[in-house]
Amino acid sequence: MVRHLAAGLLTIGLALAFAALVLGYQPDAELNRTALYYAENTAKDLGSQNIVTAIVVTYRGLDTLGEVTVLFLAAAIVGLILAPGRGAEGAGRRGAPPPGELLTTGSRMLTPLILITGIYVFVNGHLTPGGGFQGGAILASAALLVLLADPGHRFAHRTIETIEGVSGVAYVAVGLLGLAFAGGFLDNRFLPTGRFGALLSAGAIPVIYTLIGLKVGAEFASILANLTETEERR
Amino acid sequence: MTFEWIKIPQSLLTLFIVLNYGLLLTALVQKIAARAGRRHGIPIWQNYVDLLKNYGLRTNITHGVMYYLGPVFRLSGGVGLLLFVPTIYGSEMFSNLSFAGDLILALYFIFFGTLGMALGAGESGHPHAAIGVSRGLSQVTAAELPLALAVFSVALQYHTLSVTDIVAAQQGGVAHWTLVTNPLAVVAGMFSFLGSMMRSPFDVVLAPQEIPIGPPTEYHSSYLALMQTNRAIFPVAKMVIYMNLFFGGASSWAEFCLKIFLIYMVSALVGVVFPRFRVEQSIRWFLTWAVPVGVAAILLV
Amino acid sequence: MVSPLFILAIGLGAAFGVGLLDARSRGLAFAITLAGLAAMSAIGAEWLWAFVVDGVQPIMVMTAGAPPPFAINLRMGPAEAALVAIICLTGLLSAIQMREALLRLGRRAMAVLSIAVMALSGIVLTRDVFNLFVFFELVVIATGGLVLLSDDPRATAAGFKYLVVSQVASMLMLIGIVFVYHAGGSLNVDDLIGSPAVAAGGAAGLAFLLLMIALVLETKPFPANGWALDVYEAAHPGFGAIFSAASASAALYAVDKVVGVGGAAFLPMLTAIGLVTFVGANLLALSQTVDRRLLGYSSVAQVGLVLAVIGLRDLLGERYLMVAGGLLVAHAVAKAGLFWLSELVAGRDFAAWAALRRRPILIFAFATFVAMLAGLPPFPGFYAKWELTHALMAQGRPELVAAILVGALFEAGYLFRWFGRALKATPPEGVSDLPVSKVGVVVLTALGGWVLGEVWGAASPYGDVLGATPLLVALAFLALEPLSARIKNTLAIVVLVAAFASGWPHFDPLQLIFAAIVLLGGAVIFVASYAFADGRRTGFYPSAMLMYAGLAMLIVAKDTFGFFAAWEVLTIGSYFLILRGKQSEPHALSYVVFSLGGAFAILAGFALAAETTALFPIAGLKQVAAPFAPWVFVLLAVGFMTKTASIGLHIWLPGAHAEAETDVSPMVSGILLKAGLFGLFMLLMQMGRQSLYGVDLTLVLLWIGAASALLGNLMAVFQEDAKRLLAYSSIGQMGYAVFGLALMNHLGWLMALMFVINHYIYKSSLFLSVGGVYKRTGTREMYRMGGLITLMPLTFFAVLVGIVAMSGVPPLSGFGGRWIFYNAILDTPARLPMVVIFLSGPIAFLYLFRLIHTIFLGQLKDEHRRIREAPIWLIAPQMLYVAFLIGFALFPGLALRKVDAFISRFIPEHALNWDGLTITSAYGYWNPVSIMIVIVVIFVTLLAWLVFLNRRAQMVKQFNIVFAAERPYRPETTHFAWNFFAPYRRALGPLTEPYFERFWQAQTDALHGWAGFARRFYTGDGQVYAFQVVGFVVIVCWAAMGMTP
Amino acid sequence: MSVLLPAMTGLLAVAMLVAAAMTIVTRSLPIAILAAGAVSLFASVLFLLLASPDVAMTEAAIGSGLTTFLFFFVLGRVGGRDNG
Amino acid sequence: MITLSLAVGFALVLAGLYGALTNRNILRMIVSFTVADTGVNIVLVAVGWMRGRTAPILDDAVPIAEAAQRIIDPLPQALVLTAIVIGLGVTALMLAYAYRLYSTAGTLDVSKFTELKW
Repeated sequence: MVRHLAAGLLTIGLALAFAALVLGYQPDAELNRTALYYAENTAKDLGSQNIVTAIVVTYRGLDTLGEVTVLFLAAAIVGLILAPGRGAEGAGRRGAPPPGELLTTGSRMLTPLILITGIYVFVNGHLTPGGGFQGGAILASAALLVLLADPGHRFAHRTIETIEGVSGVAYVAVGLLGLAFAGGFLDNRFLPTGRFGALLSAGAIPVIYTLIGLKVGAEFASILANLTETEERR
Repeated sequence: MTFEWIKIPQSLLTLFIVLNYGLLLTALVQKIAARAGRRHGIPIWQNYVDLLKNYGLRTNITHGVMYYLGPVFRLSGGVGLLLFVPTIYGSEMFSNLSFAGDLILALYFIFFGTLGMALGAGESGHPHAAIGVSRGLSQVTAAELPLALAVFSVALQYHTLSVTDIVAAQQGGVAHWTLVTNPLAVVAGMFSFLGSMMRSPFDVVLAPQEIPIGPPTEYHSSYLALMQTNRAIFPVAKMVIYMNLFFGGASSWAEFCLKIFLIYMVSALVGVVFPRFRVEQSIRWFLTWAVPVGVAAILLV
Repeated sequence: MVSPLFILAIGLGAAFGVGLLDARSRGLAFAITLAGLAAMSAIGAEWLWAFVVDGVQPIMVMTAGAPPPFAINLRMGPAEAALVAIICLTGLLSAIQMREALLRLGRRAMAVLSIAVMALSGIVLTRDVFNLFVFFELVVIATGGLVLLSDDPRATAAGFKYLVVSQVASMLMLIGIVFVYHAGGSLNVDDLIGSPAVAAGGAAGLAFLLLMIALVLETKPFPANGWALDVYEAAHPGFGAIFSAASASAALYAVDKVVGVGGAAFLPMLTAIGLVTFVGANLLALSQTVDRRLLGYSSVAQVGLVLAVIGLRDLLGERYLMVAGGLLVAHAVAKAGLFWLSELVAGRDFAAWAALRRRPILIFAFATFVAMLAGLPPFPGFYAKWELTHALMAQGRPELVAAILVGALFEAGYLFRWFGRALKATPPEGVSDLPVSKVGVVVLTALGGWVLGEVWGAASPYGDVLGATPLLVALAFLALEPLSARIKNTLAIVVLVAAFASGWPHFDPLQLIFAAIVLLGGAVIFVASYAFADGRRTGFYPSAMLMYAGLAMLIVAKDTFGFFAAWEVLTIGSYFLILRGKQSEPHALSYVVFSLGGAFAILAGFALAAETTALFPIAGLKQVAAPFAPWVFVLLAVGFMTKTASIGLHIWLPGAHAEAETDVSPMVSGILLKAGLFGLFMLLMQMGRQSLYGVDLTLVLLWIGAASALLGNLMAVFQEDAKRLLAYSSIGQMGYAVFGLALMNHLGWLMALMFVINHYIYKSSLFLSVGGVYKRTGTREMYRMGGLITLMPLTFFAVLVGIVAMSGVPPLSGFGGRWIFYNAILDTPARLPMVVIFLSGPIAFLYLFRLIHTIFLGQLKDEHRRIREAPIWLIAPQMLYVAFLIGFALFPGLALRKVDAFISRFIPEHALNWDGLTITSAYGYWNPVSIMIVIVVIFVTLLAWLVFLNRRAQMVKQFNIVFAAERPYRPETTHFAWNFFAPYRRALGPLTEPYFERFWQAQTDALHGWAGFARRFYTGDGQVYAFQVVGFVVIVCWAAMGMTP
Repeated sequence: MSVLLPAMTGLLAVAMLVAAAMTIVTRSLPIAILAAGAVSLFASVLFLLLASPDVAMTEAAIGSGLTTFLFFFVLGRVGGRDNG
Repeated sequence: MITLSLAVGFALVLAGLYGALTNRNILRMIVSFTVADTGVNIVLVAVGWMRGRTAPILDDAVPIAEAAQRIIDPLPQALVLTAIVIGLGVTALMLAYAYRLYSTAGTLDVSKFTELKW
């Protein structure tokens, strides 16, 4: 009981601080310096329709690189943690009920569709909302569907890791290309920015987003694979 | 204050006079104490007889080097103390070897004999000797404090440490004696004198019944003879210091003998009346009675 | 110059590349990781070299081709280069240390490690606030992963607690960032520092506050860092090094970068948090028993101190980089080294570290790291601590200085307790083979520490401690360790004599006396060391020479920095010396804690005196302004009195001197105590009389001296152990010397100087004699000995002359001291202390007699019948001392005349005049030669008379005594030695109750009790830690909000 | 049109708070996880109202989709009973 | 509209924290943390919103010329994108830890893992 009381007290303390923040907050009427620069220069410099993608991929490319590394780390460490608990082939099947007829046929039909939508999402990252992360997540949901349909399915770890490794190294290479040929590390202008709004426009942004999509998809898949292959602990 | 060769025979003369006077004086006081206890007492010349007997004995045993040197230290302590202090004021002849050091030399030279005696007794290996030494040292150090305070007070009063200057300052009648001008110092000094004379209240060190005669237990024959010679000279030498500091010094041998006798009678009278103290009682007595008087002497000089 | 971006690119490339390799090629993967880390540290080092040596200007690295506020940019300046170099090097060396764990866990763990190091370098380099957040998250996750490297099952729970707490921190950081962005309009730190909106306060101020609190949480502040301590304890020591050295440095630099954004509002809060962390963590570390958890507490404390320094950056001005850098570098190198060292030790308690004794090089490394942490010269921490205290005192912030010094004392306490336990405990069995690579890493780090000491020395405006030749000579002895002890001993003597000869012409008389005692006296005592010079005696000569180097530098020190550096060098040298004794560990610890406490008091005193002048000459103490002068006097006097063991600060001395080795005791007792006296001399000469609140401080000093003399001598009388008796007697003698100094008149100082000489001679001689007896009889208990005069005549003679001199009996030099003393006290107004001093004089006589009686006279025990005389090497110095005593007794003018003239420059009246053989003062006269002649003549004539009488005396057997016709069967029954002065104890016993031991014991018990109670605060429950973190956030929020309106 | 947005946000806000309260209060763990998924779903709709489609898609795909799945998977592995 | 979204965001954060601090089960703590993460994300996005403006996508509906007056601040959205993915990464890691703790200690009660203390 004391814990609830103390936690309540602390929450109220924080609430007062946050309330001060909220009350003191005046929304800007005009875009501030940084946002104004992005609004005017993205189309002109980078040729990308979706300003958020431009910021995520190029202007704050280092953040995204760091964040992809976060996922890579998470996948690696989850693999490290769950490695000792790896169960024998098909261990996952014992407890779960056999997948229904509807699930198996539906998954066989839907998986390619989901894959295509995923690829569409991260290829058109610079044109429409969405991008590498969202596309990667969709690819992962495709893998998820396959797992639900056939719990014992063993993913080929080698392929997942090679995709992950190759796209990671490629991403860094693209960054270095930007450093060598264009303005700085992760600059996308070493490729032509092309016609505004076309598929192959905005320099290397689509290339980078594709790599990110593949990498994120592979990482989520490896996390899911590691999770399914663990022993069931009662 | 320079050294001439004539000083040597003159000091020997003083030494001879004081030796005889000491032997007679100790025997006399012994006799008075006996008479106070309605006993006949020893004959006056008894000390001479003992001395001759002990020097005459031929003995051939020793307990080791330090045991051998013990009496030598003891006697040279007594003789040295006597010679470092001028006995007769005014006469160049009897100022002995006082050119070598002042009052502090005398004060610290007392320890020379005590140290030698203690080392000799220790070497003898007799437990009674060791116990006697431990008691003796404890008592002497406690008795030392009031004397140091008294001496310090006198030095402050006369602004000098040289014994001859102190005596000079006290000349011209009793009114100028330190006894009158600085009574507290004298009282403290006399308290300390009682402690160092090994007489009744403070004589547990040589207690004949408890630990047969303390430190000199193992000494006999010629060693004992040397000690007895010292037993005659040392008290007189100490009393010379007290006389010079507190009672205006002596300008002639007659005055010297009278004053020494009277000072000796102070400890004899006290000795006869009071029972024996244990060592911690005597230490506590000095610290509770003698020291405050000494401190008062320093503060009020 | 390679672009700093490559540091990030290499880190990522290595991680992803390792992912590509197949599972089996782990060796290759490990090689790639090492290569990557090496390349990154090479780049960092290259940049550092460019900045420091070639003076290149800091550069801004752009990414994504857009100007900074709109894209992320990195900055590479000297600070960043240094930190990146440290981080990558620690990562590289830790990778080597964690080789087995990495190979066991495979490629993924290596990838995580290289990403962790990359992320930490990112934190240091990036100038973008959100980018900082991303790199912090990377570090959090990487730490979560690397914690698993440890084979300790509790590591998972520690990792989970860490993740929970970092979730809270990252949430706060995000909220802080977005609102700071809203107010400032940009995410770039340099932009935000410029914008007034954030510094204006209100909502934006609160946002900045949240961001700062989140960053401060990363540096593990005191109340909210239970999670960090668990990670330190459970993680692999290799990772522990990264966590404490690298990630702490990165987090601190992040705080340093971002704190500018909010203007000066948050700085005092930062200092408060830092100081609370420093003192609190050090206090709690007192009650730790597991070594890695103790290292955790210690690194949290050091980080807290650097945090406090960051809070004082505007106060420190341009010295800020050197101070913060010094503390940070010292912490990083020492902690990393200690963590790697803990990997080589099997057990986790302090005693298990005794296994390091098999490799002396590791003990050297351990000592270097402990010295670096405790801020001892010649390491960076020393310069940093010096400048920090001076800057704080100049700004009038003594309470901060007090807090820092108290914390540093706690730290020194538990570090030296650990070091002492490691050196003295019995090493666990079983030979653990220490792999060469791991030992190499540790030794490399230790050497790195020394190089950094040199770098900081060269850069410090106060002078380079490592540059001082005496110190270099002492360190050279380290290199000579493989030689045989005999050669080293000769070398040591030659060095000391050469040092005296070279310094001799330009010493002033005072320095001449102290130099003679330290250098020539030291050489004489080294002669006695030949008796123990079998085999190599590792560790003895470097420590001894270190102590002598400190003393030599102390004597010629011109400015306060040189003086203080010398003081700490001699303290640490003497600590190592004392620690060599068999049961000396607890006493050595109390010695080092008291000495360092004293040293810190001196540091505070010098800082108060110096105020704004950088290099403060010692002569400058004269012109210290009125309001501070008494405080400077008190601080310095207390500092020096810890070394002269005045009463109250004396409890370390008996144990330290008694338990030290036979030839170390005279060094420590005869020479080391003089350093305290030299200090007091310098202090009184410069500052003269001072009074505080109407109380004349020299009078207080007088009373302390008198009390020390009385109680020191009194306690000596009742000791049963010979060396303890001599140790307490040293306290008494030092009390005399302090009393003499405090008299503030010509003869008082002359007496003190005479005591300095006399005390050295007879105390060294007595310690060597007792040492000789101990070597032969194997015991120091006096009642177990007895009757050795026949078997060890020479030792007896030396002791006899020693005690005659010491007790002040006329013929010998002790009497000279007493005579000058008497003349000195005649013309001082204060009279009461005389009473105490007069009592302590004769008491000295008591214990001296007890020493000689119980050992040499009385009954010879059966087991000692066949012992031989002490070794010739011990006898020779004693005979030298006897000769010198007699020589000094005859011609005191030899040494004292010049000094008398020198002192009259300060206090002219009542000088002595030395014409002819008689020395006359204002009151009395003293003719040493004639006294000697008269006494010798009388003595010889009487001896001849007795020899004539007793020509054929022969030695009689032992038990031939008048014992009521009985024959005592056992010597023990008739050797009266035990409780020798029983009546004295009954009379004055209560005075010798160990009040001060009980007082100090009560202090340490209170500290330990409080530490034991307070550490229960960390219950180990992850949720409670989250509570504490949120509570910390709320408290700091309201405290800061309260401050800014 | 202008009144529709605040009304919709208000509705979503209430829904989210109720779902959040559910996660904390419910006895059974699966309900709590579902409630968290619901919170994430409502959040993605709110993002749409706040004119940020990218974030909405991400929140939907990752926030409610993958996170909930991860929780159920671990819950499955850990025995489902609420032994906390 | 803005203050409402901010309020909801902060409310979710507080609810998440309260849940994390009071529930003993590790999984419930992680769930509460995800709710708190979502709350933070809402706050982040809400800060960038401006009244009467549209999403920062320059298609035919929003020509380049009047972009500066028509779109809201794109930067917070970019930050949130990263924040969400990082949130997932940390949650996945904590879940793996929870699984490991359960498999070694057999319980999910956070107060049972207190070997490392004091």
